[in-house]
Amino acid sequence: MPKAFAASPADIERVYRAIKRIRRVEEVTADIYPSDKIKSPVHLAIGQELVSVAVCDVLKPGDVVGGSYRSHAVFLAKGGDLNAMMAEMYGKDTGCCRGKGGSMHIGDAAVGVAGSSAVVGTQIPMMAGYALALKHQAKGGVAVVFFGDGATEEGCFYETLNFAALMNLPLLFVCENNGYAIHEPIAKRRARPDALCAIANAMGVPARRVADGNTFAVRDAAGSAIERIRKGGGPEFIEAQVYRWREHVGPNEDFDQDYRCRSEAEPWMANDEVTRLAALIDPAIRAAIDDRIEAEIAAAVTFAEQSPPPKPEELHTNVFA
Amino acid sequence: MPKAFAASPADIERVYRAIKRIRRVEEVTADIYPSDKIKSPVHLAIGQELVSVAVCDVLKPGDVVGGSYRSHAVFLAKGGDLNAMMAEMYGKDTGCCRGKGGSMHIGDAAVGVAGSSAVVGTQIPMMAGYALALKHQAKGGVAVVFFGDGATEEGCFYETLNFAALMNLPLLFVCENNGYAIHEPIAKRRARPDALCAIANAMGVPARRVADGNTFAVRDAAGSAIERIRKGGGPEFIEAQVYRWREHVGPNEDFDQDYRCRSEAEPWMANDEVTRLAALIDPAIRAAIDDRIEAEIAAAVTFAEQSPPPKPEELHTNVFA
Amino acid sequence: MSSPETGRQLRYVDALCEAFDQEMERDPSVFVFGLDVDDHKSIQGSTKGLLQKFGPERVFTTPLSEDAMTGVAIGAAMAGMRPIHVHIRMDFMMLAMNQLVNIAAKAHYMWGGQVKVPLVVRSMIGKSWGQGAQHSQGLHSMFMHVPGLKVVAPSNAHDAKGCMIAAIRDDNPVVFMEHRLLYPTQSEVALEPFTVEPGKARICTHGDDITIVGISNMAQEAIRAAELLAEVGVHAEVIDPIWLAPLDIETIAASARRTRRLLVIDNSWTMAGASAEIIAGVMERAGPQPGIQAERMGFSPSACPTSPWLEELFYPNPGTIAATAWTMVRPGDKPWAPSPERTKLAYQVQFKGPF
Amino acid sequence: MSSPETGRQLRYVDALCEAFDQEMERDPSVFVFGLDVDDHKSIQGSTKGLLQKFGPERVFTTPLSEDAMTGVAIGAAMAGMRPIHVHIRMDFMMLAMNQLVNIAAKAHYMWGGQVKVPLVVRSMIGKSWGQGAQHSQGLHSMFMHVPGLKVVAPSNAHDAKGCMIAAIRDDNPVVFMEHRLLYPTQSEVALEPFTVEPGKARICTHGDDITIVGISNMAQEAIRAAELLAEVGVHAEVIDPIWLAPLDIETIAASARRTRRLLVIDNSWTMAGASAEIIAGVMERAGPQPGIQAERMGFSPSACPTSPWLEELFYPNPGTIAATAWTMVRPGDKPWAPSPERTKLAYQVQFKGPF
Ligand SMILES: Cc1ncc(C[n+]2csc(CCOP(=O)(O)OP(=O)(O)O)c2C)c(N)n1
Ligand SMILES: Cc1ncc(C[n+]2csc(CCOP(=O)(O)OP(=O)(O)O)c2C)c(N)n1
Ligand SMILES: [Mg+2]
Ligand SMILES: [Mg+2]
Repeated sequence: MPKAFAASPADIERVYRAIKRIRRVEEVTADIYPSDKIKSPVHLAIGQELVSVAVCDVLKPGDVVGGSYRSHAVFLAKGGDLNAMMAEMYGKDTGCCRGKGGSMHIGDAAVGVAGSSAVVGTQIPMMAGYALALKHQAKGGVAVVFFGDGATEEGCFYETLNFAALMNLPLLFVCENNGYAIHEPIAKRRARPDALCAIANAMGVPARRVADGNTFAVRDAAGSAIERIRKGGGPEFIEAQVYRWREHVGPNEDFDQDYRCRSEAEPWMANDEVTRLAALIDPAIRAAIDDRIEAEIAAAVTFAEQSPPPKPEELHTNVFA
Repeated sequence: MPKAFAASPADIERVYRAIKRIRRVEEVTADIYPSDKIKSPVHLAIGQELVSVAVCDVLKPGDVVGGSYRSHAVFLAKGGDLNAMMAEMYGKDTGCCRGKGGSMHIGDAAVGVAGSSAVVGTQIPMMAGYALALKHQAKGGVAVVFFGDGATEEGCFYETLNFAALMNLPLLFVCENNGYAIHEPIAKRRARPDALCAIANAMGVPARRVADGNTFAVRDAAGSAIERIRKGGGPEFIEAQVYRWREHVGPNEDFDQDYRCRSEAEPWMANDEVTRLAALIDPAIRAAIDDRIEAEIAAAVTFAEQSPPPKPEELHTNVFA
Repeated sequence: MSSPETGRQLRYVDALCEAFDQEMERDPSVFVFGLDVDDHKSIQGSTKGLLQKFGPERVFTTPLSEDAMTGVAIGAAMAGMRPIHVHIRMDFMMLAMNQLVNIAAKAHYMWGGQVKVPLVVRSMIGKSWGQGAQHSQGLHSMFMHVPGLKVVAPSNAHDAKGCMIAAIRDDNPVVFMEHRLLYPTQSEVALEPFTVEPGKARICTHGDDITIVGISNMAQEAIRAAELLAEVGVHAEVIDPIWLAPLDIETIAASARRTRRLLVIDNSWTMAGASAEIIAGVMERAGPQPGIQAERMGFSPSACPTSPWLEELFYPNPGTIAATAWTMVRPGDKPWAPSPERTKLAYQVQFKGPF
Repeated sequence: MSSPETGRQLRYVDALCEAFDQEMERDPSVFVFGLDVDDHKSIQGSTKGLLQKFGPERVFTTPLSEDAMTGVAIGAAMAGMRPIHVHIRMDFMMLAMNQLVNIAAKAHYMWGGQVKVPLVVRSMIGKSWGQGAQHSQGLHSMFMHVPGLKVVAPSNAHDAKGCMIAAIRDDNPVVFMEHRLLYPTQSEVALEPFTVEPGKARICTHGDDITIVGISNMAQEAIRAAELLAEVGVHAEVIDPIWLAPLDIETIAASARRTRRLLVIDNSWTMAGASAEIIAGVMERAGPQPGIQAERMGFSPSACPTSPWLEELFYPNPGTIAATAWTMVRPGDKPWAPSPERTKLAYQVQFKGPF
């Protein structure tokens, strides 16, 4: 059982709202998907929402986050515009990338969501670049980079750890370790699957692992790390163990496939943070939160569906700034 | 003072001969250099010869070694043909690469010296590929990759550590840590300059550091590592601290330059293995060894000078196999 | 597909898989590795059954470490094995550039012929369904540029098998470019192992009015365009170069010298690309006479957008190819384009998940 | 060098350094980083004094991590800074391809214009003294191929300064290609900051017999060839494109239309390279008439050998350029080449350590 963290009812409600909202966006996306209205590969965050929410909950508006193709949760948790995200998946002109990026490349610069990238690991040094700029600006801003366990196998991950430590960058590394890269379990990819923190430490980046999927445990770890980073303490690393409930890409479950079985997922589903946090909130308040979420999502879907497609000449804009 | 290792007189003579021979090849190369007969950048191994010699002393003919642009020592220690190396530096047709590679790209496949590479770090995964092939062949062959401290900053280094450990490859990583990449000291490049072994260990590759520049200490470490590797124990890592006596590239000393001072070199020069080992050998025997070395080198220089240049049509051969 | 056939129809993806199977059977030094080659999706089926048949020593996934894995492949090749290294998207090969350009391409030469690098690097070009900027690139021209690399881009199942077998048997590094949309397409493929060797282009349709060269999937689009053109009396000679390096420029030049019109359709951008090479190569050979008119089509000069409305405009298609050819052949006439309905019929089935 | 000048002569390397100095002074968001930019050799002197003047926050070396450092540069650029990332050899940029091709080139587009990447990536082409296969490549065509990147290759001190200032002020990623042998060459360079903007080629010598385009250092070699040709009555129009992307193909096409002969000399291989682009671009624009004869010269299609006897043959030089041009202009006459002694006088001083 997760240990209890000091969290006020307001904290719990806020965090619940954020997680539930992402969960529902993902579920609605999955529901719409068979209609072929969303013409974009989708890598859903269902089961993993808690990490983005926990980390973004301790960030300030001037902080910047960046992630992978699996960034719906990061985008929404940091305050990215839901309408714009939904429209982006629909390929509409009102999308956050004007229909040029799709689900894998969402970003919302206005609220500090750097564009996400579909080449694994690429966002890691990129966010170190943001951190370098924030350091130069010297206003206490922090950059946070989210990535999967698979991304830690790319050379740029280690290179960035070293550089961030060397330059004392205000950068928080957040590894969402769901144990898989597509269908390959980490044990087939890493000699020491449990050594991510040891590696980060050896590289000079203090590391901490949160294994139990508890939102407030992640939030605690992130909160203290961010505090130290903001004070100039240099980069830190958090490994958060999570589980991906749906297939790697696409709307469905895939426990009938050959590579993992439902029993592996069940403990995670049983400890689902949406359910757990919901139970901690007064039912009436919770219902109000839920209703607002549903209304907001329904409006976003309507917005996306009714938005115009990009004009043909948009093909040629934004090639050069 | 280096601790004493069990080494027979024969061991000492053999090792002395190998180190002294490389030292003299390098010194002669440096002497010839101002004549412009050697038309190739040279990265001399003076001061670092002991590592190649110590490691190659415990290898078998079927083992394969590979290194960087600074590979004269590795080449010679593994049994590469001196005439062919000298001719290669002269750009002659009789060179080990037929004049197409120069000092930075020497190799002698016949004796297990894989071609060396001038793009830092590239040889590391390449030698893991050799190790993979040796593993498939299952004849107990081992691959050894030599590289500098700078090379450990390239992503491929970490990627290869993980892969080698994951696949249990018969691969020995040998880092010749001379504290510099060109003129940049390691402290400007690494958050934790002393953590190379910790990193390798965290990646799943058992690591050991030899800090005192003692040939037999390195030989001991390599010997036991190679023995374990040959038995299927998987990759290991040795960090050998050394010092580069000459400039990064070229024949001269460079203590008058802006980046390091002679006092840093002096302890290393005082503990020079050529001098130390020489003192352990009967003077008459030593003189005979030295004479043979001089004769061999003189013959190699003559060979290089008298060899014909490549024919013009050689420009177009070997583009495709 | 002009070749001695058995009548057996096979899909492109199965033809690839058959090539691996037969070559691995023949030569124990051949192995297949790369991200996800051994999972249940088996690279869209192209490596299906290989793990079961040849075991995890010869069919294995890797960490996400394209740079080092390329080096591993090169080293293993130098040591006498014949690796097939797989990337599910060509875009990811950008991580392998250092090893491919600086080592694989140069090893045989710079080490004076001491070593060979019999390596196949497979990759797929993605298209449609919002694959977007980073999952859709055809980057073959970068590899064509570098001496020491061979590059091949088969456009049909027959060539997929024959080129793959040739690539595996080749003693040089071969960049093997597949196209996701070609995977389900069928053609006649002999059961016995056969090779489609480097350096010979294929004339797919004969015609005197214009020479159209199509690269990779664009060979298929060009054939469809030729059908549309034939309906209005324009006869196009469609040439599929198959191998891009070495490139059979003579066959193309001979055709263009005759038709005096050369339209090259690439599955990539035109700028400093394969289509530029083909036009330059033809012009150098043809000389100033007979006066050949040359044009290129390819990706729009932008990143690939995900929105289907824009993506549609990003690629040449049978309709736009036919319209361009028409104007080249009948410059005096008013422009023509096949009707949208007719064009649609000529279209390729578009890909839509699983991604 | 045609430009409003002060008469002040400056070396290429100093012109670059002056550009950094002036731009860093002007704009505090500009910084210079990359391996060895801050050591006493200061990238052959091109970053000399910057550390002392602007401090280690804005002038710093890095770990040997080209891939991540490129990502860092991109991220910093998106965040509003103007990084200048330095590679001492263009060959090492192969490690940066993933970030440059998949992120830098596409960021502005794929994120819908939300971000800009005002980044300069400097690199040097090495030549002579056995630099060999891995220290001599000109890989500009790979970058030209990718929309979203700008590419520039100044051939003289004036353009080095003007292009560098333009590159630094550009809101897009610019691949800035220098040539080691150009570093000591002098030309008139104004003291005040000025720009040599993208998209305008320079006509270096006027002539009616043949158009010779020279890229990077080959612009200089072409000018020397033109001098040799003038001595035998052949008048070449030498054009330096300066910027390769965007490329001022119109200026080249106009010249070639007039001279009806186009010889393009690249500082790289010809296959699918910049020289192919220039010929294809001219042919597309010129149409089948007036019938232009086109040829390319560049690196021999091999890796660069280190042996001086072979290296000499690897590169085009004023002698071989002049001889080729002669045959194009006087196809009926017997071949001519400048005497070896005369050619030698026209040669560039070759580089010889320090490496
Ligand atoms: C450089 C690169 N290699 C391969 C891929 C194909 N690919 C897409 S997602 C993925 C798995 C990544 O796993 P992880 O980082 O753990 O993220 P997760 O999907 O589990 O969130 C792979 C291999 C890619 N997009 N980029
Ligand atoms: C990928 C790459 N980046 C940069 C360089 C330039 N360079 C040549 S040698 C060197 C230093 C390497 O240092 P180290 O690995 O410690 O080897 P050492 O020279 O000390 O033996 C550098 C940066 C290169 N050759 N390759
Ligand atoms: Mg994962
Ligand atoms: Mg070193």
